[in-house]
Amino acid sequence: MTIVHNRQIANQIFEMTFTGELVSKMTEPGQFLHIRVGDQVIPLLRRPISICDVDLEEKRCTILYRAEGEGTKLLSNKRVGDSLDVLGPLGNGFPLHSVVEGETAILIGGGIGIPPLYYLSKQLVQRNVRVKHILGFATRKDAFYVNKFEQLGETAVTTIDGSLGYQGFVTDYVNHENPAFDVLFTCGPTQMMKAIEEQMNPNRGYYSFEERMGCGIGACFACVCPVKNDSTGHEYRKVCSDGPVFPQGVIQL
Amino acid sequence: MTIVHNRQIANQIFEMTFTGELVSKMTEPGQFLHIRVGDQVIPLLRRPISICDVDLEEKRCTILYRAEGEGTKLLSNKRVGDSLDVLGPLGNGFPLHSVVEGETAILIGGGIGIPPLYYLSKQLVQRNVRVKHILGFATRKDAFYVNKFEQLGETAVTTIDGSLGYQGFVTDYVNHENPAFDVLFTCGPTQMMKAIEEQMNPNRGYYSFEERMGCGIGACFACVCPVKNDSTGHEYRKVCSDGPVFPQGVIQL
Amino acid sequence: MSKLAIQLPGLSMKNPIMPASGCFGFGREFADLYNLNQLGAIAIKATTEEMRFGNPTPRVAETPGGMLNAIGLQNPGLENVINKELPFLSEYDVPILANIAGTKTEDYVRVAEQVSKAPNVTAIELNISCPNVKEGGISFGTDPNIAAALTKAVKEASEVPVYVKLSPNVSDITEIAVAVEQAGADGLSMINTLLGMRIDLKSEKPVIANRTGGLSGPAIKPVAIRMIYEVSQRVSIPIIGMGGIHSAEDVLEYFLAGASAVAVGTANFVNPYVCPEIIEELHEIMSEKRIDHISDLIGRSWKSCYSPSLSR
Amino acid sequence: MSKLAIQLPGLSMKNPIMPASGCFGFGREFADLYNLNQLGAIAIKATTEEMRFGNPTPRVAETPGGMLNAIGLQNPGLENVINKELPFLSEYDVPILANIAGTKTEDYVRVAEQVSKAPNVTAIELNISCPNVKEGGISFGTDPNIAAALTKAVKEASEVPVYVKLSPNVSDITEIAVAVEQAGADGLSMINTLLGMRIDLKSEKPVIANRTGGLSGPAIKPVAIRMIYEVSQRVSIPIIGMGGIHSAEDVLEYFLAGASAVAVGTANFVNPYVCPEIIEELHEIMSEKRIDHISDLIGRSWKSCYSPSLSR
Ligand SMILES: Cc1cc2nc3c(=O)[nH]c(=O)nc-3n(C[C@H](O)[C@H](O)[C@H](O)COP(=O)(O)OP(=O)(O)OC[C@H]3O[C@@H](n4cnc5c(N)ncnc54)[C@H](O)[C@@H]3O)c2cc1C
Ligand SMILES: Cc1cc2nc3c(=O)[nH]c(=O)nc-3n(C[C@H](O)[C@H](O)[C@H](O)COP(=O)(O)OP(=O)(O)OC[C@H]3O[C@@H](n4cnc5c(N)ncnc54)[C@H](O)[C@@H]3O)c2cc1C
Ligand SMILES: Cc1cc2nc3c(=O)[nH]c(=O)nc-3n(C[C@H](O)[C@H](O)[C@H](O)COP(=O)(O)O)c2cc1C
Ligand SMILES: Cc1cc2nc3c(=O)[nH]c(=O)nc-3n(C[C@H](O)[C@H](O)[C@H](O)COP(=O)(O)O)c2cc1C
Ligand code: FES
Ligand code: FES
Repeated sequence: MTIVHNRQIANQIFEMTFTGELVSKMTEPGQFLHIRVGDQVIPLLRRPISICDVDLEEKRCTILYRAEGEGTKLLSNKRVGDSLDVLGPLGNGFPLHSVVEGETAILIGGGIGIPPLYYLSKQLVQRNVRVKHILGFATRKDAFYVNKFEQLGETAVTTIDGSLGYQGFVTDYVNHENPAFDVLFTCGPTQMMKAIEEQMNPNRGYYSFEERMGCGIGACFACVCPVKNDSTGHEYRKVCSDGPVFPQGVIQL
Repeated sequence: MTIVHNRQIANQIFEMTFTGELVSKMTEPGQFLHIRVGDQVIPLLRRPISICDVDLEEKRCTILYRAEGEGTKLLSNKRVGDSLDVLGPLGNGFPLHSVVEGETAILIGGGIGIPPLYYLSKQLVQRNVRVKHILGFATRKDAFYVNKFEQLGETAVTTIDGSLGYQGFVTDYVNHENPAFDVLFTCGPTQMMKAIEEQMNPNRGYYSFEERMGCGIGACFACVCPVKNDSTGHEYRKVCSDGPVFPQGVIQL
Repeated sequence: MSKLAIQLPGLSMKNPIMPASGCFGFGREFADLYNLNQLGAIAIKATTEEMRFGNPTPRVAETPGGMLNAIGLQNPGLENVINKELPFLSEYDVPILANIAGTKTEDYVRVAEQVSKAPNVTAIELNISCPNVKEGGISFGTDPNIAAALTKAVKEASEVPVYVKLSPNVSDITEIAVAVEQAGADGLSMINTLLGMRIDLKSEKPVIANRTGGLSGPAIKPVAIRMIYEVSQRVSIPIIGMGGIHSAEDVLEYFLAGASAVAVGTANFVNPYVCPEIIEELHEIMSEKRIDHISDLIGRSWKSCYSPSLSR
Repeated sequence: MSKLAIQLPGLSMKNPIMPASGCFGFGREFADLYNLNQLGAIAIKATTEEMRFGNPTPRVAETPGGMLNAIGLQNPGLENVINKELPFLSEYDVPILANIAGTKTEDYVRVAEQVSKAPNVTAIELNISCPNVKEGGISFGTDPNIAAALTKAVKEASEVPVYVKLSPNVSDITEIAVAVEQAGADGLSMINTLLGMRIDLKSEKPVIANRTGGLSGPAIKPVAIRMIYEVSQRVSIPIIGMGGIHSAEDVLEYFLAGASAVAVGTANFVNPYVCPEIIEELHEIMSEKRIDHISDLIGRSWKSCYSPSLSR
């Protein structure tokens, strides 16, 4: 893959677009890419990053990432024209068929959990699903893609310090506004998703999980999480290959 | 230091020029630089590379290196404008005062031992010392800087396969031509320098040594070599801080 | 092809490259990426008698030039391995090295007995060195007498040759190696991971939930090379070498040190195609350097009489 | 300043950073680069009774994220150290940790006796773990009884506190640590290098003339952290931590694991200004994270009752 652009769009948040044949396989929102950030064995492991947007015709894929640790910082130093070693698309994304034309999907994202919801929202809109977005950030400086989401549908923004939109967490907003919806799609910190589940307890809900990964393809058992209400104590799912998106009730939040 | 250019000039051989304040200290031919080739801890150690040419006014230094191993290959990927982490100049170079105006210095270099002789030759010529060069390469493809040396003085080239200049080793040439000289300066494989010493047994001779280094400044005892005819068995010199250039008879070749 | 073929007890290998246990699952995921028939052998994930869930997450952490893992021997259990995983692999013409683990000698014996009967299991890798299981496991790997007794028991139970996988976390690995050779081991696997830890500066706690984990990857290669160099001079059974192999050149270094075959672990996470790529690279190097057969290189760093071939 | 000051037996340190033994010579070269008074302490190169030439070259080799060395304890000998090297260092207001080595107990005892009388030697670092000397050396580091006996003998001979420098090449480092503590050690230095090897593909021989060498650098940090985490919970004497420290963050990780001070070795070769740079960085972090004193962090990864401060 060849990098087309790589620029900062918010506090620590970068937007990178790259192009290559592999992009034609990136049709499912919520899937992720396993990216090698350097040429050497430091950093050794790939970084899992969600697909944020895809232009299938131009064979371009966009990702958003927070340059915080060693690997993502290296990623932020890449220049236009550099090649990028990408494995994927991996895992199972948000099931588009879980919602039908005319229904309302609510998409709730927190911080760097927001990117996969953008590609999801675009595809839902294409299928004539009504979308509502609730996007939670720490502060105005951390916010990104708000306009882009607004172009797709109703968008509420919350910030912890109130510097943009509603003051509080996304859950405070939900508590207060009690928005109507048919299906829930969410991605963000586990604490957030747990609170959302308890509060909204949807019939149809899909949650995107994060876990530290080794292989990213299901072979190493690094990314397992226990199944909800499992009496045997043995049941698990792999975030990388069974997820990262799981339906309501499968994983212990 | 900022890289001004970095280009291939012969088989595996690169010429790099960089600029920076440090250059003003690089006045002694035969000294070396300890260069960090990457930003990460792989490769961990610095690489010792000789000063090949210096423009004190423009604060530019040129080095020639063979991109063979991991570190020198990384060096060859650096681009114009990149910064370079350089420690030095280090060690003790060729003593210019060992030869006076009107005398003849013979400079014999083998392969990647040739670079420091260029800066030496330039300075000798400035002091009105007559210089003769004998440069040994494997083949024509490996040869570099022949014209540049020719501009400074009489220059003989030898190649093992005879594809350029005299066919054979520099020692074969010396054997055959028996060139007259007052002082010998040499840098190259130890085998070559050993043969030269035995053959020419000069009154005044200076040899530049290579040894694997840790610190490059004399602190770690990595680069020691035993002293010639030492009866105690304890005597040594450090190539990095006592050398890399030693007078005739000090080091066991 | 034949320049790379290696015959070891139970392992008739097209080439000396196998994925290392625990880094390849039971092959299914990689079978989607390339034809497993290219591999010299496959070392499957450690199998225990009962299904195990393993340790809590996070189970992996990155370190300079390496990684820590504390999977905790998660596996579907002997029955599932025999009925589901091994039959899948039997579609391929590749010998299987079944890595087995347990808590007590009897556990090991039962697993060895059963798994060695599977038609495509041609050898057992006795994991006496897993650092991530609290009971048993590690002590089997540090005491020569206990290691020897276990080896003997498993040898008696197994219908196929037994390779003992040694722990590097010991004062003198040659002592253990000699003890298990005398107890009947058909080969050795070296090395398992070094015990390590990383602490997260934010939480002020170990990154890995299990606290300590096994260090693998390029960082440990010099330790593995040293141990194989030492052990191969002391035993006459073959050694499967592993630890940080990422390239064909790494493979050659292992052979020169004294290995007769190698396993590639962590590198599969960095590049899932690494095994077939190394095999291809090896073929090229064999011709380039005009090496007659890769087995010519075994132990050549310490064997005194030889003509250097790699430098040609 | 006082946020970083650390008081350890014999070592009254302005800050917890010292260069590690063998990576700083006797300080002369670095004194040309910066003012040594900035350092918390200095661990000097191992001193033996007689002058030693050490091993043949090559003595160093690079490995992924680390390096191997087999200097072989080259040093100018006790007399020169006392008469030439230590007087040079006495110009500075920095406590000196004198690393001592030998072949037999008596060697160690004589060196300890003499060197501990030097006015600026405020503590001894008993090197029972050098992997690069054939006789003695290493076996002192692997047997708890021998280690304890040596510690006792040196303690009796020394006029200053004694830190025992432990080898990581052991099955159970806590056992040795506890043994030397009971024998009277005032502190521990952990860790010395891991034994490793690299083989050159051209010559087909070990890169290092001595064949094996000691592995240092970032690659070994996870092993050191794990060992300090384990040992600090078992002993009550302070630990000087080392292995791959390159940054102030590495220092914090060592403190959280259980170290009370740290030594920086290999990093001095990568960046000769690394020690003063780390010290400055530490000052900044202390204020940034509002840590009252760096000693608050000691062992916090395993101490159960605390309020995390680094995440503030
Ligand atoms: C399915 C999935 C999708 C993701 N999508 C995105 C995205 O679109 N944008 C984005 O910025 N981040 C995303 N993340 C999180 C991202 O993977 C981590 O932030 C990133 O790996 C951290 O790497 P680093 O080099 O910054 O940190 P380091 O601290 O250097 O990382 C060290 C190791 O820990 C792992 N690690 C650290 N934090 C996390 C984490 N939160 N989750 C998983 N592994 C972690 C790294 O992968 C690496 O192996 C996603 C994670 C998962 C599992
Ligand atoms: C005083 C001095 C001056 C030198 N001047 C030049 C020069 O002007 N141009 C040039 O091309 N080369 C020069 N060399 C040799 C150069 O240092 C090595 O070729 C280079 O370090 C190899 O690095 P690598 O990354 O290619 O190899 P790698 O194999 O990756 O190196 C691994 C390690 O071995 C060391 N090493 C490998 N070969 C040598 C060697 N021949 N000498 C010393 N250390 C070595 C490296 O520094 C590194 O620490 C000089 C060496 C010395 C000692
Ligand atoms: C994630 C992971 C899981 C592992 N699981 C096992 C295992 O189940 N049994 C075993 O014997 N070794 C296991 N190992 C050790 C490897 O087989 C191998 O010995 C070690 O990782 C060194 O090789 P490498 O550096 O190429 O990874 C595991 C290693 C990793 C990284
Ligand atoms: C070149 C070199 C020489 C060393 N010499 C000694 C020594 O004389 N005595 C000693 O106790 N440790 C010696 N060591 C070990 C270091 O003091 C330190 O314990 C080890 O290198 C780990 O730290 P590091 O990774 O920061 O280098 C030496 C290390 C290196 C790299
Ligand atoms: S990351 Fe390896 S199984 Fe999921
Ligand atoms: S390289 Fe350290 S003393 Fe010369």
